[in-house]
Amino acid sequence: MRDFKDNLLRGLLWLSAFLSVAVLLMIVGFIFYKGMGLISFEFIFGDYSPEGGGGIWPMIVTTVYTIVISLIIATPIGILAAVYLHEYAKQGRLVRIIRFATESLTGIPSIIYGLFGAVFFVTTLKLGMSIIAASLTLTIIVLPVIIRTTEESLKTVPASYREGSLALGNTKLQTLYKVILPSAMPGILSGIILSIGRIVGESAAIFLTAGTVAAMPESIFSSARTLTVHSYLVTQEAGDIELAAAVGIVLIVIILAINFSATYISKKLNKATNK
Amino acid sequence: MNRALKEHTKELVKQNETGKGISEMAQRGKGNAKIKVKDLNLFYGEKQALFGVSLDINEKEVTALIGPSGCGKSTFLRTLNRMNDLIDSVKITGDIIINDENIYTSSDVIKLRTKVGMVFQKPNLFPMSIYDNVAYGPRGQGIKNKKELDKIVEESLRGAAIWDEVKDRLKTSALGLSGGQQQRVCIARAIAMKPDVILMDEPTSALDPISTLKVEELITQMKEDFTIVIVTHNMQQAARISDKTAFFLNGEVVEYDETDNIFSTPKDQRTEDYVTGRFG
Amino acid sequence: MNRALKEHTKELVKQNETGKGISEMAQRGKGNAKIKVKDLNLFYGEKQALFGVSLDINEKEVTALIGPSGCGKSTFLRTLNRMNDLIDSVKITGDIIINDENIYTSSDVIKLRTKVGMVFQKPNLFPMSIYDNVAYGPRGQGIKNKKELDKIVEESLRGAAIWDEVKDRLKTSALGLSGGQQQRVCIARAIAMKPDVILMDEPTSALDPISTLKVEELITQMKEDFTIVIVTHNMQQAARISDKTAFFLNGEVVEYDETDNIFSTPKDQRTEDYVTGRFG
Amino acid sequence: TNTENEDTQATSGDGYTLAISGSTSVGPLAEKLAYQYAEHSDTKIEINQIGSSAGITNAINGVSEIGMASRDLKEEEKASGLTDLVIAYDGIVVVTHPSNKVKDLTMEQVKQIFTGEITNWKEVGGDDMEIVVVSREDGSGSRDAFQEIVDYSSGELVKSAIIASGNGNIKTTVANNKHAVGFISFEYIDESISTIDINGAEATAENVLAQEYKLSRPFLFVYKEEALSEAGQDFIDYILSEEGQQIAAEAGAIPVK
Amino acid sequence: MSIPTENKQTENIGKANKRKYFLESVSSKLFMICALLSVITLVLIIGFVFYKGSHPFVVGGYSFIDFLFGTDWVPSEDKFGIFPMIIASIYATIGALIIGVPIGLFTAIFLAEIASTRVAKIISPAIQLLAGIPSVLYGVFGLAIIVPFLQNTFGLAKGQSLIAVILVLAIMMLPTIVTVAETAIRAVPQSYREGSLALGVSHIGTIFRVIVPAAKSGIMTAVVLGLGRAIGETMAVILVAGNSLIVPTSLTDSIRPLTTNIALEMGYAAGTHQEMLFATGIVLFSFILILNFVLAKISAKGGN
Ligand SMILES: Nc1ncnc2c1ncn2[C@@H]1O[C@H](COP(=O)(O)OP(=O)(O)OP(=O)(O)O)[C@@H](O)[C@H]1O
Ligand SMILES: Nc1ncnc2c1ncn2[C@@H]1O[C@H](COP(=O)(O)OP(=O)(O)OP(=O)(O)O)[C@@H](O)[C@H]1O
Ligand SMILES: [Mg+2]
Ligand SMILES: [Mg+2]
Repeated sequence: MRDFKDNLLRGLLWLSAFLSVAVLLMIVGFIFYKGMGLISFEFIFGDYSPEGGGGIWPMIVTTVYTIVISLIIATPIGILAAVYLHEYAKQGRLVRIIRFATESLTGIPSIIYGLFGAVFFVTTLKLGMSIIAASLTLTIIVLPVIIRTTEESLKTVPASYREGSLALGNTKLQTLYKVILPSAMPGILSGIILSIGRIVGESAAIFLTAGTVAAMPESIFSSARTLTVHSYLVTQEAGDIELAAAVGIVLIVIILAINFSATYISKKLNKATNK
Repeated sequence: MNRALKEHTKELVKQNETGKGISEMAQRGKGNAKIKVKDLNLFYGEKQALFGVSLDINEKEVTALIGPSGCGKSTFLRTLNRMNDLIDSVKITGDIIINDENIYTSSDVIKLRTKVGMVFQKPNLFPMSIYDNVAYGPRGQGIKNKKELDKIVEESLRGAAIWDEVKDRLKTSALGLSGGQQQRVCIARAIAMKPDVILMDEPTSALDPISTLKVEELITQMKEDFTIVIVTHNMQQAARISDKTAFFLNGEVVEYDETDNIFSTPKDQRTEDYVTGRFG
Repeated sequence: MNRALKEHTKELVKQNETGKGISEMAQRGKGNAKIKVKDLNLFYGEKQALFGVSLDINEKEVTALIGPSGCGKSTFLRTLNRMNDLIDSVKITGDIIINDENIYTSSDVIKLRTKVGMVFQKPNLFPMSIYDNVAYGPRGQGIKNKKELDKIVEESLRGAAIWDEVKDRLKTSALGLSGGQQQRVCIARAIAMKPDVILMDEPTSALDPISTLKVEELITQMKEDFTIVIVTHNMQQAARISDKTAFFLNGEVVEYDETDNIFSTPKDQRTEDYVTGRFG
Repeated sequence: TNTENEDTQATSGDGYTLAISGSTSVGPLAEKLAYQYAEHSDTKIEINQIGSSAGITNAINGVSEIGMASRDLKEEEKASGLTDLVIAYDGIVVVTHPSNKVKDLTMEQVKQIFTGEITNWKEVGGDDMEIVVVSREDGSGSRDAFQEIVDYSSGELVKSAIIASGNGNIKTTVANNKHAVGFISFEYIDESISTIDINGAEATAENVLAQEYKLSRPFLFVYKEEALSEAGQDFIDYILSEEGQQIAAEAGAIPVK
Repeated sequence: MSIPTENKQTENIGKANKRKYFLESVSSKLFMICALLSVITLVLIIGFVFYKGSHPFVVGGYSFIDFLFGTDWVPSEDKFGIFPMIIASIYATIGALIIGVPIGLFTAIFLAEIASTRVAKIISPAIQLLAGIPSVLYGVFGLAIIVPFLQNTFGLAKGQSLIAVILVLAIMMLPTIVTVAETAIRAVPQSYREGSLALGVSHIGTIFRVIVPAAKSGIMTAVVLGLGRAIGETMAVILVAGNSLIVPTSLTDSIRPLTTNIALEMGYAAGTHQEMLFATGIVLFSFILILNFVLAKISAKGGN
């Protein structure tokens, strides 16, 4: 009976993993099947042309801009907020409120973020439709993801590390950046990778704040079009699935590159830890 | 407990004097009160763990804390460097004066902790290299010079009787060491801070006899410079290395006296019961 | 090491025979070989940790493993219930036969582990209530009946000399206990499985002397029913409770014999050096 | 760039950015026009396709100089002082799956299909197959125009209709479903769908101009007269010029003249 | 060590410590501000949505009850009832949870506990990759593969349906749930694993009796974040939902969830219509808050 239950559960584990991988392969396969035909040097590095047949280089640049700016703002704020919640705050009402707020932010549809960003950053703060307005909106979107994942990984840092460091006359701050954050790094990193995914995959919040201008942005105050917005527009208006999928391929490559470098960096950082 | 075991414990305890004699520490003059604890009460939330503890700990002596499991030895030890501050629910009343300063009214807890080092019950090395673990404290104090750090690391590791075992792998992770090795690196890490007072919470409970003896020898040497407070379950260890011994029971100090007196002529019946194994 | 300490160690060791006599276990007849280990080699990746270990462990006896820190005692112990399987890099050659079955060719490692219980060096209770911790193993065996479980839990906790301390808080988290209390609950958890063989890795290193004596008494009782293998750094403990003792050094068994012989007339110079503290 | 601050300084020529935003239907045409216009002027033109309403709002509060709309202005929008200008017309065509045998319908049949009175293709000469109606979202310019011309109201639209956002989504939906019928702009016609003649008239620009094919709607530029820069005026003039209208025609839209 | 130097050293430490305490208090305040930012933005966003969304009811004389329970949504005829969408959202969310959470968690467990390191090292990043694929492409995938599949398999006139939405959302939740839960499971101390195995409990038993409960908090986070993704998702859903305004009665009915309604019409909406879309946002908010609340309750019950 126990063996049966074990085997059943084991079977379910394998089945789930199989399903997840199958879905992964199907989606990636679908995107490559549909889009591979369009991929060429000209497509990736060429300038956009409204007549068709142009490239997507401006969108690639814009996408990289939004990723970098959003992360530069969101990562430190998110990590520090999590640090406050887990390491500094007394576990009371304030913390509960902050937690609840963070959690609720994760469930808000991106279109609402987009509308909010359009009113707050674009109009009220007079940033105009621009990469920076979109990046700030994206910052709000990924903040909860970073806070939550960082908090979780802080929880896994043994209390004995904190005690050991404090007992050596180190301040909380020193303890934080010398011991706690390095040990929590893998978890934080997976949060950042998830955030990159969210940023890259976002469309509604971006086209309402950065717009859809299909030209090379001159600065972060320019209105511009990201890859995802591009694939959204071509799907929605032209129904051009091949083009959308080709953009998807480029995105997959970008994400892969980012993930690999993130993992590589964390390995470098944690050499002593992992060895 | 059966008779045989009781007698056996007595045997163990008798052995004190011998150990004491051998460890060459009998004729040292009495130090001054380095640490004065007055009427200390400690609560974990509602639950009181220490009840009116008062005792003076002498400078450059070894003070041992003994008592059954759960009696509050670790808790008491951790009040001396304010390690209990980390637990939100802890409430403390009473005074602890170290170097003529009330550590709970003075706010410089960093200075306190650089002056009062600690070695914990379970080894708690950081997930970094052995070298970095030992250099951790000095670096926190702003020592950056590589030569100086090298020197401190080597001295401290030698001091903790582990240098030979790790000298070729200083740059590898400290977590790859065995439990015993880890604990000795923890001791090295504490020594590296050159503190005034060193608190040790069963520092040798994970060590083999050889390392234990080395550490005991080390403690004996260290008291030339440091004031040492040690929690131990090993009564022979207390007898061998300590000058004074405090017997804790249910959060109270039942008896505090010269180690010799505690083991040979305890005043309190409960102390006698405990050290002769008649207790519980 | 200085002379004084060496002599002191000898003193400690002499005390063996007394301990042995007292604990009333001298006249027990010899058991059969319950566990047969033949030419066991173990590698952590490239690094060899055990070198051709061969020894037979008798049924219903206590076998002690001693040796300096890092010599492979824990590693050896963990091969007996295939706990090392968890570490990917571990490679093992040689045979271990328990109950006439080669545990590395038979694939039922679960059965093996229900028959061969284990208590670890550091207490490792689960983050659940004390009751659930102790009932964990029996539940895994399909025991659902509340009465039966209650009985097992109580017996096991009594057996581990912790019942009185925890009986009023069975349903509270086990992680709130002190280190010593936790370790005793770990022992209770192992006992609850009623195994054939119990492996203990320095089970008393976190305990106070009273609890230690209780546990030792318990071990003495338990060997009526169980085969016990215990790693200890405390040579007196080995002397007091074990029938046979194996001395490990750098991954090899230097000497394995009746405990009396190991401590009184060791055949190998290194054994003598170690048990008399002349080592290292 | 934020034009609001800049249009007081330079209103044409080098470095001036003309911000246009609005309808995703007008957007592609405006992009093409701007692309050709770049040969005539150094004015940089930013076109954001964010929907008619957002474009109109932007034109009202000055985020964009010109808004693009594929629907008529609402009362309150007119009240805030916007001018609207038709830059081209857009033909709307009813489409089905290529395998569908039905190739022409009367306006009345179209109405009955979209209001759910006719639910099977056999009722209009096709196979015995349920009809799946695909419409645009409420508020969409195409849908407003389509409903007005076919003469049914949003409330009458069959409830189970699939609502797709954008021409592309309607096209993809219809192209993947034998049962489906929808409507899209002329410029998106291709071989993945089949087009339907209405009252015998084929969906071509000529037929629209000749008033034989009724389904069309205006493409609008909206702006505040007083906020319109020289560059903006110049671009509008270009669009209405012969060359501009020629480009519109090539892009699949129907010229105003 | 001579006495004068010792004094000097003590003094130096004193000075250095002053700086440290200053840094300490500045940093702790900075950290608090960072933490409060999320509260501030939430308040701003809620304020914004409520300000816009309450307007028709406060000023325009519309009835909120009619809004909630009305079944007709015809903005051009001034009819705003979102009851079908509420039902659709509830069904779609629950359905996605039922399918996505177990598969996601089991996959996470598989990767952390059963798969070999090598396999996990390939699959985990690949699954994280899924998180970055734009939702539009999930929609297109749904439209091109799932919708026709459903249509053919069940002989439907249209594949755009509740079940299609559920499948797409479940797929979209996977990367978040798998990644976060896997991290949490990997963080469970080895000693728990050893303790349980040494008691003769099977590997599977150990996983479900000790490891998963010990990772509970991380797993809850995974579910909350995954759920957030499912509720907040619009672009993919628009493509496969059908967006019909009917109260769904079967898995094959096409539906219009609340989010889709907002995203679908916001581009063209103006005036009261737009405000009503914000009001839809308010309902959605309440929906999210209730769900978070329930989840928090569940996780509190499951533990301790
Ligand atoms: N963080 C805590 N919260 C609540 N109670 C605690 C906490 N830490 C310890 N206690 C309780 O305080 C009492 C004293 O514990 P302490 O750890 O000081 O004992 P100890 O003498 O060091 O025991 P041992 O010899 O087993 O280490 C015990 O009853 C213990 O259960
Ligand atoms: N997981 C591991 N990977 C690599 N080496 C290991 C591992 N575990 C132990 N070792 C090494 O194997 C040797 C034997 O270790 P083991 O833990 O068995 O020693 P021990 O005799 O139990 O020591 P102690 O008395 O300190 O507990 C040591 O050199 C140790 O560093
Ligand atoms: Mg303690
Ligand atoms: Mg060991």
